[in-house]
Amino acid sequence: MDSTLLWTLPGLPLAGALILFASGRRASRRFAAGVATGAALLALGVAAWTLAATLSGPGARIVADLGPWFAAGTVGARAVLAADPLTASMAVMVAGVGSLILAFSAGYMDDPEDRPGMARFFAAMDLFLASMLLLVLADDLLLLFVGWEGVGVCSWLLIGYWFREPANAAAGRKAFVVNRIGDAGLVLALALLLGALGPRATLRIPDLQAVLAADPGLLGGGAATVVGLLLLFAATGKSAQIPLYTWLPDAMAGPTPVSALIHAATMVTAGAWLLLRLHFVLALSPAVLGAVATVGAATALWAGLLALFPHDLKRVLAYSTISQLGLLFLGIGVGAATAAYFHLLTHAFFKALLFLAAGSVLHALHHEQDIRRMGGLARRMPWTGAAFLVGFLAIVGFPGFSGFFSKDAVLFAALAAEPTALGAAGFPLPVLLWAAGCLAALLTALYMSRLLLLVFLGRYRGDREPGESGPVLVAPLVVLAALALAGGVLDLPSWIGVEAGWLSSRVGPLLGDAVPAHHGAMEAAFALALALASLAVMAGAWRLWGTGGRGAAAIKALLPSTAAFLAARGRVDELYDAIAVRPARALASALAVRVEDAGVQRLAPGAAALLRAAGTWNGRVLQRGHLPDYALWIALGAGVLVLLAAVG
Amino acid sequence: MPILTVLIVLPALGAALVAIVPRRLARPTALAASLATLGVAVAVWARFDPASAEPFPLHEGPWPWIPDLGVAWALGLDGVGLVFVLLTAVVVPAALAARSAPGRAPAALLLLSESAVLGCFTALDLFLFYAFFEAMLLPVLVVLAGFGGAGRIRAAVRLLLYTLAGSLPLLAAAVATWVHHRAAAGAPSALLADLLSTPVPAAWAPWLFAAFALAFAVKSAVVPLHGWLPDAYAEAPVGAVVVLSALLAKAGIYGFLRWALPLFPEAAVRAGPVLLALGSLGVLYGGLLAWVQRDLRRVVAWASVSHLGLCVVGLGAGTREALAGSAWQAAVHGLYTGALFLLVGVLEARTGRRGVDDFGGLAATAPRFAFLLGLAVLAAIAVPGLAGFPGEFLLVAGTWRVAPAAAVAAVLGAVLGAAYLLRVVERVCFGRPGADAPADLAPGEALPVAVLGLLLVGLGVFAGPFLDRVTPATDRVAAALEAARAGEGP
Amino acid sequence: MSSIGLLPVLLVSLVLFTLGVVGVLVRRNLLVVFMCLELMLNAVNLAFVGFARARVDMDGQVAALFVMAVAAAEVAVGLALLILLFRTRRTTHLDDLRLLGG
Amino acid sequence: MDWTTLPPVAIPDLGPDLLRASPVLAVFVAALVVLLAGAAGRGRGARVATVLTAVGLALAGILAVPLLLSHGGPAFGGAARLDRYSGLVVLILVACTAGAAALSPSLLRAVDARIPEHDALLLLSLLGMGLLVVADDLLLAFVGLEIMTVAAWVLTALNRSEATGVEAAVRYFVLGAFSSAFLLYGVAFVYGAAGGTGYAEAAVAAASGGRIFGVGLAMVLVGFAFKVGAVPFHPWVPDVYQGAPAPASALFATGVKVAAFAALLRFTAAVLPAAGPRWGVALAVLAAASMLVGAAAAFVQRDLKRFLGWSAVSHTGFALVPLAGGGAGMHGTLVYLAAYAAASLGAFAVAASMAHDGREDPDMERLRGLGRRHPWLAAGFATCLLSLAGLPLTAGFPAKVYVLLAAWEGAGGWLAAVVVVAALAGAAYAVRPVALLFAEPGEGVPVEIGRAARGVLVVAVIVVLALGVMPGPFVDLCRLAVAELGG
Amino acid sequence: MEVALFALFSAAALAAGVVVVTRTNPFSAAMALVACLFFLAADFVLLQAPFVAALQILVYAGAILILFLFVIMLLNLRGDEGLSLPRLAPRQAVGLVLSVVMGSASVAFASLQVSGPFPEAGPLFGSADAIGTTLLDGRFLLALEAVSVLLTTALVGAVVLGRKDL
Repeated sequence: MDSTLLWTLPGLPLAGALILFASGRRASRRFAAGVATGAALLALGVAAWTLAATLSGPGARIVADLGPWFAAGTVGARAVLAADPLTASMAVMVAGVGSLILAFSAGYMDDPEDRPGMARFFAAMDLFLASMLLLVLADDLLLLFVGWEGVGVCSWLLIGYWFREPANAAAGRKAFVVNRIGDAGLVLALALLLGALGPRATLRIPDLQAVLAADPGLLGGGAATVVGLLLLFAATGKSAQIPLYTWLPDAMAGPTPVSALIHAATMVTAGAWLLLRLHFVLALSPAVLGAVATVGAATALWAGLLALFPHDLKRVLAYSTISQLGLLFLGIGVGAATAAYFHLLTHAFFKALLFLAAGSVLHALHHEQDIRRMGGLARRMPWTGAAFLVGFLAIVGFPGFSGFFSKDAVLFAALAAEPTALGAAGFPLPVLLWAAGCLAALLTALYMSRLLLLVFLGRYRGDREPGESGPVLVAPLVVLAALALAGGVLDLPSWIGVEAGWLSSRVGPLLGDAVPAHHGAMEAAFALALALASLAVMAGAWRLWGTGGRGAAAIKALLPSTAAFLAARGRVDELYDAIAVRPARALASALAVRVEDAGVQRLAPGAAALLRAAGTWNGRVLQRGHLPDYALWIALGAGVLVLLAAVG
Repeated sequence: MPILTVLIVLPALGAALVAIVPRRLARPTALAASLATLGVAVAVWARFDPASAEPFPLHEGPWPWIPDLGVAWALGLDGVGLVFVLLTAVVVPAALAARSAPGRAPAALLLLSESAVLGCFTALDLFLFYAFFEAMLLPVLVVLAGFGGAGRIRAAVRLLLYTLAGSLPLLAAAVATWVHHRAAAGAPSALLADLLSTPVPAAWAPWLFAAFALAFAVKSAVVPLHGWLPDAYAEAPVGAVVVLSALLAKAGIYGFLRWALPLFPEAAVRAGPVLLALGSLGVLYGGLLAWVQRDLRRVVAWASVSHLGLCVVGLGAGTREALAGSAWQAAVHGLYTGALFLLVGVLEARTGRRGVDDFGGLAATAPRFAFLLGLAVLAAIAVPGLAGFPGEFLLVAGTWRVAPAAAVAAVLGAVLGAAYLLRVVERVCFGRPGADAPADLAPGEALPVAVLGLLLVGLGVFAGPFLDRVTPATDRVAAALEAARAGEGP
Repeated sequence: MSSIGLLPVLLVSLVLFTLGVVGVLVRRNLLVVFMCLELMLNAVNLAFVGFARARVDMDGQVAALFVMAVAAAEVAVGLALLILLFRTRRTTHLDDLRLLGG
Repeated sequence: MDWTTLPPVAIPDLGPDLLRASPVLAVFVAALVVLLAGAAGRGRGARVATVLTAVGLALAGILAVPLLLSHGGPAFGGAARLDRYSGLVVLILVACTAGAAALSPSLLRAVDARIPEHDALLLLSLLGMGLLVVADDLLLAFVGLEIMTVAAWVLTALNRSEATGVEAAVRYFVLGAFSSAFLLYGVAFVYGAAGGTGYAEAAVAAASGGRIFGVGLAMVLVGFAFKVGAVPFHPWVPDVYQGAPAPASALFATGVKVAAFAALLRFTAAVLPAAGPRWGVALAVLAAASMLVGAAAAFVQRDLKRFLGWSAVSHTGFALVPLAGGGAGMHGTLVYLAAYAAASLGAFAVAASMAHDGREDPDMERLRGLGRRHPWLAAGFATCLLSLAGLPLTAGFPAKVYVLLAAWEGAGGWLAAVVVVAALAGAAYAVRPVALLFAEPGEGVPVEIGRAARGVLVVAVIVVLALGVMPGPFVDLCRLAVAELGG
Repeated sequence: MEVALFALFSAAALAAGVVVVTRTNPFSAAMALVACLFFLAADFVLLQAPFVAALQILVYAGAILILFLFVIMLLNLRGDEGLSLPRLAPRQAVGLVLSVVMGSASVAFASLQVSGPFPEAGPLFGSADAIGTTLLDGRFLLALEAVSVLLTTALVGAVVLGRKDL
């Protein structure tokens, strides 16, 4: 196959986007959705073909090099894409989920008021897909960065899609700016890499790996740790981890398909994707791995707690996303990159499913998002309810569903990790991480059960008469439900009897993972125990929020202040506002008033005043208009000159 | 044919023509002249041989100008000059297209300024350079003083005096360099090549460099020498602001690259930390101030301060990447700042207002405007794929090695940039449109901005060919600095 | 056999010149100031004549004649100005000249 | 020669010398004719005088050209040198006087002063300047100086109804005579040390370095420094420029200053190199003080003429710099003076247009808004002021370059630094009236610029721009001319 | 003998000079100036400059001083200066003393370079003949003509300033 064809992967959606941008307001919804979805589907085809090609033999790699992009000094950016089983499978996921969500959008975005914005919406979605595919396939870190920022831009555009509502636009800006903060870390990390590598500097991923493998000492003296931490920082921005996660809940202001595609399935995994691609850099510093794992576990736990309280359906899912991505980071940190990637894929399936199901509900309820005004929807929207149930079971890790396998793989890897490998010699960090992960899993069961119970079961509390969504909305749900259900086959664990999971064998080596050892019964026991515990939690949740349950009140009664704290999202936004935004703004205002207006802008008047003072003094003292004075100056001058003559 | 001379003379001829044609033909004549200049500039690009081993692949002269001083009309173009020349040739038509000030005088004056700017970017004789460097400001100053807003006189006076406060020391230092050369070589000359052949004594160099740097720093509004900028940008007619911000402010960066760094490499190396510190300061200071402005023009003005600070950081770092990045950033800054000021100018022309909070929802009522504004903003915040990115990345990468703190300041500036520029887009384009929302861009208004936008995209994607022409020139400067650094060590 | 010598002549001339200078500096009556200027010019003449004598050179004496002519010209215009001043301002007192300055 | 017997008297044939000095003679004849015509012409005297003045000046200018082209040499028994330098400077002086003469009719008519006498005095003053410039002998230079000065005194008081004019003339007279006495005393000492008053003899004496000569030199410099208006010998300058009628001030600012400088240049070129470096330093100090004091004082003025007076003080400082540096850069003084004179004349053209109701009223505020009514005139005036500030493309720019050059080569860095600071301050004050031009029109009686003033302004602007854009030929001329000095 | 006479005349001239400077009545000052000029003329004679001495008396005492007296009488000026010796501000006084002392001391110091008696001069030295010969030998011709122009200028100037019309 002609390797240049790889460029059609980002190229097709880009072309779609350009067509749609060009068509402007004239484009109808049908046309826009058609173009966008068509481009995505074509891309999916190419992606699948590419995946097949990369699987044709071990080590098969398709490289599409368009030559240098720009170069100066040691910086040499190349426009080069490469496909191997890792990137190709990711591309397939992106294109696939993307196609499904675009198809869903065609039905979802049917508000007549949105009619003029149709082209904009689908163009941005396509542009997003193009950026994401570029990010996935880029073989050069600067090219990756193009995709990385591209998805950020699209996210900004799409979160603020309904821009007439100022809050939406603000949410979009917040997402962009917080992402930029993370991006700063990435730029610095790349700069550091280039600087440290000196004459052998390269940002091409395989070359970088080769250079570092040949001489790990290039990143000695703590440089590896700094690079790793900067990369982690960058990843926390894109993947909504502590400390930069706050944008994601707000990002739910965007249309639901956007949330599904960008803020659940794809873009938010970009941070993890970066860490996966640069696993060899992280591996140089145990401390970084420990930090990644710790950030992941903490985020998983914290977001799980926060997910218990919102009344907004999508916000619960958003915190859920953050929590699940935390598990992913945990996996990467403990050296289970393959497991993390596995969870990335399954999460993409079930979280997209959950979001689309939620979208279906919102569509039916005319964008009523408050779960207190829902209930009993399973009977009125059976397909949607069933799809949501599949997603629910997958995310809580019901045995057999995709989430069960992937989550288990991550958690078990955490338990099995060596403290020294995490830079925490003598400290039982792995156990703590595992415990946190398990707790997060249980919290998942709790908050997801709350959603299921309050939205789909019980009694309908709203005042509209919702009915099942149309086939355009339901069909993608069905496909995604199937994937969420069966996604586990991608990497079945050894205790089930397979020799080695597909991912572990084909992708694992690319991620630096050895084919995992057979843990056998032990792993199975842990997995099933967790599943049982989750079931227990679900039962508890039934008592809290089930028919007649007084869940919220009960929790509040139990831990009033903590509950209030968590319900207020932990006041993290306020905290950031207080420690960063407001001081910075105060500083800016102070600079504007104290330094600029009172200082710099007075320089010129000050100099003028000085000159004026000198001139006035001259007029008052030297030249006050008194003739004998004048003669005196002349006589004095003459005296000095004569003295000069006489002393020589 | 002496194409560079033609390049310089053409706009001046155009200006003369504008002054004499019937009034209604003045604007078309001016536009035609500037477009003809653009054509010549493109021809210059075509003639420029990037593979040439000569420092200046295109050069003309020297033809004596003041023989007594050995001052000559000597022009030459290397990659750095080339991009600035192209920038000039592109921006001036756009500025002229902005229907900012009535009458023929502004158009003629802007053309005159274009002549001088082109001269400044091509002069290889120090005094010739100085003359152009100073002269390019005067027409703009007249436009500002004669056709600006309420505070125009104050702004113009301040601009002039700030400029002179910088350039008079430059003149003194230039003369000193010349004096030294005559003493060392026995014959008067102010040609760059000749001056390079007689390095000034180490005792003088720091002072002379400081004088050069002062002039260029004032021109490029390096904090804390930027006092002229906010008022000038706020008061001048749009066309003048575009020329001022997109072109004149670049002459400072260009001056560093062409004159200050090569002539005094040792001093430049020693002054590196100062430039780094001032540049970083500018990046953050400009960013923070842009963040709290209520006036659209002032936001863009302070953004300019911030982004030019970035260029100064690169100059201070002095590595190959950083210098290339500096040149690139300076050139591209001209494109997006020009676009931003043009867009703000349209709003002003429509409504007479330009507060950040005076508008809203233009994305609905004026989609063309919103699209172009968004594009320019994204380029300004260095989104990769657009033209701003290569410059910024090269700057950060090249600076990190020398001064990590400055690199951090640079990326922080980018973060701030996103904060304040996106705020502008949000306030202006998003939200509910007001009842008196201005109409969308007419095709005539959109075209110049669209051309700039197209260039921002094109240069972002096809950065290579342009950068490849720049790097030989910047590498030469970096090599001189490197040699100076090496010589300083033992 | 003249034994005066140049030094006494120069010193006398110097004292006379200084007297003139002091007079210009301290006197406020314009007319007296003019007279002091004449003192200075006479000191110049004494110096010229003294130097001429010391060098046995007639140029100095000729120069003294030129000085006299110049003095006459100056006095003519100066007194005309003084009269004009008196006609317009009714004063010849320097302290009354206060229109200009700064 | 011990004067026991009389030497033979051989009156030399002065014919050829007089022929070469014809421009000066032409001026003299013109002055007398103007005077007579003015006296005889009654009502039409003014117009006749103006025409005759123009003819005389044109004649003088034409007759000066051969001097410029010739090689020249000593004349009148060594009292004078009729050389290229004389030719060049006389041409500049004639131009300056012509400018002042062109400005006079309208202003003098406005303030009801006599034109024929004014023109005659202008011409006599020019005659003095010419003698001063060609003189190669201190005595002749002094007499020339006195002619110039006596005429200037009278010109200052010409508008006799103006109290400031008379007062200024009195001040000018007292201080002028005072400094003349110093100059003469100095000449006496130089004579005593050198045995003669010629520059060449002085140079010889300078080389032997006696104190008598030093004292003489110091006092001669005092006299010259007074005439050029260098600090601290400057206080008369602003007062006189303010008090005198604008055309007369224009002459003082241009012709008188150029002539004094040209004579000083001839004198220092001959004498200072032999007299030791201290005099260069002394002149440099005077230059620095003049630049700074003048600029600071000009910054606070409201009266345009007084403003230009202080500006003149400051520019004296600049023009002194090449002179102080000595050596190869000395022609910079001439370049500077030409640039200054042209721009100054343009500025005075405006100042001479500011009379109304029979009085001069050169309040700068009256310029407010001129740019709205007369953009081109305002632009021309602004060009002149900006040339004074030394901006490129105007004559002020090469002039500043030469000053800086001389500063570096002469006194060194400190003087260059002072030049920079003073130039900046100079720009600051020069910009003030320019800013007024472009401001919104204010109250006050608007200024109307008459036809003659416009003409002068236009010519001045053309000269300023020509010297700014193509300084080469003129600079070469100056260099050639100055190269003839210094023996 | 000559020395004694010179000392006498000089002392008298200086004393008259002091009177000129200190006298408040301009008429007295003018009279003192006349005296001073006469004594100086005597000094000139002693210095073998009889022609100059004669002109000193003719031009100065005869013409210039008469002008002064005319003006004094014309303007009816009496001792109306209003102060015996003017009040000087301390700053001015310091400047005055400083400049006078500095200048005079310097010149005096420089004058010390000359010493010894005058050389012998021929009998014609200082005579009208010698003056005439010197004036006509070429170097002074132009200056002489110039002086005539100067006097013309002064004449014109005085007339312009003094005319009654206007």
